[in-house]
Amino acid sequence: MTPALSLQDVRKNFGPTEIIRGLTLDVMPRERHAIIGPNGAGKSTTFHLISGRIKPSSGSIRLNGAEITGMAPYEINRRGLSRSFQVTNIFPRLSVFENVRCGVLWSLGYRYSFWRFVDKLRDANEKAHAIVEEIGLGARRHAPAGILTYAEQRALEIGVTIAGGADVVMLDEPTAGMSKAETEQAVALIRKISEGRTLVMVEHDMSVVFGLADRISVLVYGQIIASDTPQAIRQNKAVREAYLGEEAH
Amino acid sequence: MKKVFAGAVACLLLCGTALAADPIKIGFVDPLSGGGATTGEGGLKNLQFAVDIINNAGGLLGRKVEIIPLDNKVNPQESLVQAQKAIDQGARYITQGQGSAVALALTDFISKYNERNPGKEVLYFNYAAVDPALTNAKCSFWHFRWDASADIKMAALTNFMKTRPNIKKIYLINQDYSFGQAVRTLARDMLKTKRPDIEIVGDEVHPLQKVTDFSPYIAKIKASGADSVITGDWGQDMALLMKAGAEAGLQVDWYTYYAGGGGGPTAIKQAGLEHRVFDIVEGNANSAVESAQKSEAEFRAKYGIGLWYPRGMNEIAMFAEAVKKAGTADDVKKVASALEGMKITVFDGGEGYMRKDDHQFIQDMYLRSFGPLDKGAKFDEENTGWGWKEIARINSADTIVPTTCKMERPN
Amino acid sequence: MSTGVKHFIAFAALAIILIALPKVFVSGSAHTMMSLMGIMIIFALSYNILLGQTGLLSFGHAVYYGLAGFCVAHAMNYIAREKIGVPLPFIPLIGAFAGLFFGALFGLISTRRAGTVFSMISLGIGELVASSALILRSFFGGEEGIPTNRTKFPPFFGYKFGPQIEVYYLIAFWCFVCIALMYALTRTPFGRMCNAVRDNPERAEFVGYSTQRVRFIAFVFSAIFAGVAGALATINFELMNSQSLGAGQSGLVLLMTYVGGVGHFIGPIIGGVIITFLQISLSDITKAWMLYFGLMFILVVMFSPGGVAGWLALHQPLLKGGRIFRLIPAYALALVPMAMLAAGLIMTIELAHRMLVDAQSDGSVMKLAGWTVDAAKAQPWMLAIGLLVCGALGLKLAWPKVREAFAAQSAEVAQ
Amino acid sequence: MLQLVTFSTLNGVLYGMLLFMMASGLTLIFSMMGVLNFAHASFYMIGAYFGFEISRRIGFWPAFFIAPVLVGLVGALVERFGLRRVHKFGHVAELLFTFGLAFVIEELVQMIWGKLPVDYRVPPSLDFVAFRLFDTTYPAYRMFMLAVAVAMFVFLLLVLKRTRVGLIIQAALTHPGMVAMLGHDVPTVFMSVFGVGAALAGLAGVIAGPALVTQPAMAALLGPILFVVVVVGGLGSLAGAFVASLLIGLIQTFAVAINLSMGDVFGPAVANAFGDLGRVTVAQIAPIIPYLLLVLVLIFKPTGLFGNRES
Repeated sequence: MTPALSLQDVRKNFGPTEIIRGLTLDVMPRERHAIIGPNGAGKSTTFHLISGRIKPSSGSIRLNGAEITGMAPYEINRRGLSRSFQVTNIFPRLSVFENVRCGVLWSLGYRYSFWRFVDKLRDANEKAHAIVEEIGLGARRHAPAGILTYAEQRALEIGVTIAGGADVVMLDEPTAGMSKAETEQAVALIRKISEGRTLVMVEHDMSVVFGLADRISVLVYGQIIASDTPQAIRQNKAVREAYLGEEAH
Repeated sequence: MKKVFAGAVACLLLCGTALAADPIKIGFVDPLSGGGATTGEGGLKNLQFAVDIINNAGGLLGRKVEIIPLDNKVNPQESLVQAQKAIDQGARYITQGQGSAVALALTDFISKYNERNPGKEVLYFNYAAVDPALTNAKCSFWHFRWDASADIKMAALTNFMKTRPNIKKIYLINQDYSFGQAVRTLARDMLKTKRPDIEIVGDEVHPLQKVTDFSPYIAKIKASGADSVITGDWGQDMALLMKAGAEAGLQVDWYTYYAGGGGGPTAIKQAGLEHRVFDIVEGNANSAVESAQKSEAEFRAKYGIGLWYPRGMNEIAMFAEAVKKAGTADDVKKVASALEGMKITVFDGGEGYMRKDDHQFIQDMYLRSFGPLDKGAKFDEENTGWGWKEIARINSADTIVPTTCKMERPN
Repeated sequence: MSTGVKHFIAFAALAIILIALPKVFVSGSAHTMMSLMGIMIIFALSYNILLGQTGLLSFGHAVYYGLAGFCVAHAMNYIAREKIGVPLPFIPLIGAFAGLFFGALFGLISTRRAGTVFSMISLGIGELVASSALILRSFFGGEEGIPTNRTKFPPFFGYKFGPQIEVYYLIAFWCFVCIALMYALTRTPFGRMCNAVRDNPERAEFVGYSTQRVRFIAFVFSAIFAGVAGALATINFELMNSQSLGAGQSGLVLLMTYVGGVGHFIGPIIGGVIITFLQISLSDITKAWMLYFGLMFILVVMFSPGGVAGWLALHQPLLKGGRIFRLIPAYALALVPMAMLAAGLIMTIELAHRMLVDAQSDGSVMKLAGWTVDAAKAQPWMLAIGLLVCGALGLKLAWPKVREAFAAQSAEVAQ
Repeated sequence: MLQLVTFSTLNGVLYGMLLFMMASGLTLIFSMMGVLNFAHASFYMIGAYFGFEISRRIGFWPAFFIAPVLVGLVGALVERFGLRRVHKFGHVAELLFTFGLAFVIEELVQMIWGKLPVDYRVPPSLDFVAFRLFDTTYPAYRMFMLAVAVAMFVFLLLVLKRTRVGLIIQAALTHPGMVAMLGHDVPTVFMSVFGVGAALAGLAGVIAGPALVTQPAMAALLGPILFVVVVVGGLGSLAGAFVASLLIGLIQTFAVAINLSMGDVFGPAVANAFGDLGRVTVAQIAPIIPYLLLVLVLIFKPTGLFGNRES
């Protein structure tokens, strides 16, 4: 089976320092895959490389078997990969509904069209509506995104990310900074939206990681040192030494 | 907001209904704010001074003459709006002078306006825009010009240069727009016939009012070995050019159109170019007839600036004469016909007439140089202690250039 | 009421206003001014496609207005000369095409980047085109420009478009059409993505949109409508000259749009009307009008960055909630010191202007709002400074009350 | 020819250094505060007028020292009571604020000192011929301007490389946003930077005033060129600003000396095909070459010659 996402010996250096040092990773379709690792291991950089925000220095990245290395973010997005951001990254002056609808438009083929009214696009509006309900922001649909609470913005972030119907969804620390109750809600949401999709996430909260992920990859100093089921990762000696050992309080 | 609109409503209604027939109104459309305001204000005061003389003598046909000042910001399009405002306020005469671009726009506008509004025609008096086109290719029955056009001035200037054998090499430097280009072509053509022995060692145009440092240009003039420079530059370009020339120790004679303009005298004095800068004008206060000198002194006492536009005095005097002759100020066709060919005694002395063929005023011209005031000379410029001295008087007959104007006269 | 009905009412009202205005303001200069307002409304709205909707600050928008104007002037002269049977009302389409062409040409260069780089390229292109206008004389006609004649066209239902009133209706028609089209544009998928790119260009890339492409298309649209405005200007003045594509005109459209308000569709319409009116009339009242323009701009930037429209929009919920009248006491309280402050400021400027600029030639006695005062005496200055200080202090005291009242009423409406 | 080259080089370097005196302040302000100050050339103009006013009362040398300090104070006040207020509305608002400010300053200068050039002269102590080359003289005052500009450049370099303040500024140049984290009193730092930048422009004005004409349009004439310098050099790069200043100074000066048109190079046939464009000489378009350069640089290297930041 072709991996949904495949990285082969990806490297990235900023000046003389190499941040990603020969990263190789396969994510299978319909898999929930978590990337963990200590601070500064290069998790966010990996996300940026995959989603096209920065270009790798060398190596190859494939999406469903097709080469996407060095493409612009929008090109990668159009091929079915969508991501969220660690720092909330939405359209602050647009309403919640508009935010999600912006995420929907391209995938429904409306592209740059300026000859039809956006309010008359039944499919886009219905889809956006459904997603707004799904992420639990139905009551806030007309509020400008900039005035939402933090947890609401995080939910909206996920909503915008999945709106385009991408089959590979990448979430960057979706529960960071949330209270316990909020985290539980978020996990439920992630579980719901990741059904039938490939999910790649970076997460620090180990309960979230081990509760959600089918497989876990451990990133240390720009390399994947292990990639396996949660069960196996827990047992993995190298991981325990390099990572969990420090974190096991 | 509301206030503004209330004001707007009030103004528009008032402006619309203001058709008071009493005074004879002249719309003055020139810059009254921004960079061009100094010359615009000078023109306004000049004309106001002339109008006051008429009003103090009882007005025209028992009516007062009133000038409506309107600020056109030296913008041709804006000028048309302001001209329309003047017309709405009852003005049948528009006067303007600063900038040939505005003049061409206005003459075009007024021709069309008169064609579209028969019976409500408007005349256009031009006191300073010198583009030859205004009395040639684009001449109009409704336009009259009291300033000598660029070709007349060049004819006068070259007639003087003819008498100066020490001129051997000439450098032309002008602003890169139609007037500057006209000066450059005229100089070349006229020198070729009048002084074929003079070598033109440089012919430069520079961007209009955009150069901050003229020293590179001066270096070129210097390298060319020129002994004289002809320039139509005005305003800051003129001042900067003089300054850079003096700094580099450039020893040449400057033959100019507008060295006398605002800031020019200061720059010449600073540069120490004693009697090396010449300009060509239609009147020189220091050597004018007594009546003109008296008016000049009066004007200076009243306004603190020189009477820059003696032609403005001619304009208003002839206008008054024409209205009297026509017996009406409202039928401007009659006034225009009265003006055609009219002869008067020029403000600064001598005879002058409005040429019928193209509505160009013809009079004696004067070549002046700038330096420390002679004994008996009364007027200095910009408080420099230096003033203009008449070098030569060029007879009106020697300034005449043929016109290509084919005037269309209304029936 | 559904949105469709609301829009219908709004546009019907707009049409009625446009038709009725010349019957209310009947003088020739009023017609001239309203024609100009119509042109400037289109121009400012086209600018807001960039600034308000896509977040692109351009310092060279007049380039498209002016270049289209020149193309139209040449086209008009050509059509008149060759006696091609195109009636005048269709001419603005030529302007639109010219705008499209130059917008696409310069847009390719300038929309590759957003932010400061975009602003600087627009400044560079603006200077370049404006300077070239004086060099390339055969196309731009030197500084006197290209004159044309709007009456040399086949009559359109009997109209020759000589009189200003007929030109007004021509402009009003196109103004209506352009307002409708530009409003419609904001409600299309593309229009929404412009807002998205303005708000967060990075995220827009991650939902599948090329921000560069969005900017480019927005730029081209903006140039098209600027082209229509330029064409109407050529028809109106029967003249296009190089000042119309210079930095001054670009600054003017920025001023109009910003003072009107960039955050709302109606903002540039308000701005176009106010600024055009002031530009033509203010110079009749005071010679320091440019200073007032500059100060007004700074004050709007400092105290009401949403412009007039933003300020009005702030009150909309209160108006809907029927509580706007509750603000009257607080506003009346603030209005007194505000008026004092304004009066003091205006008086100071006028007195200073008199003393510094005119006193030498015209004496220090002047008329101020009907009163004759001597600017060389101490009393008027003391009055002016007194008004200024009292106004400022009073406003400082009164303003918290206004805020309080506003907050209280807003809170009640929200409930 | 040699004469022309020598003097063009001298004039070009001088003009370039003058530009750099202003561009350095503009760059500092931009790097630290993210504001592209449209009113920067206005401070240059204020400097020239203050210089004029002080030197006609007390003399040129006091003016030389006092005027820049006063301009710096004006700049600090503008930052404190204007720009700081606008800061919260974002960079566009800040830019527009300075845009309006430039307008108001020009109007005020016109009101106070009139629309005509003022008589701001070279001080007698510097009013002599520095040297003579091929019978062309070079004024001492221009050499003095050059010396001041170079001295200021050296001073700036020393401050940046050798002092603590310099380190903070350098940190801000490379990592905008870092300053806030250094724990310094950010508003005061901003105010000082804006003040110092204005003072540098003021100094340029004081010394340029007598050589070029001191008049209300001087800011508007120079302002756009200044932007060209900092953008071409690379926003936020002092080295870039330096190189671009000299580059533009030299290009503009030398272009004036070239009388070539397309017709001269490719023959009249080609020139006629281009119409007006074919007949225009390089000298004629000298003052618009910087803008051409700006557009070209931004097309091929949007970050400028030395820059690495885009906004």
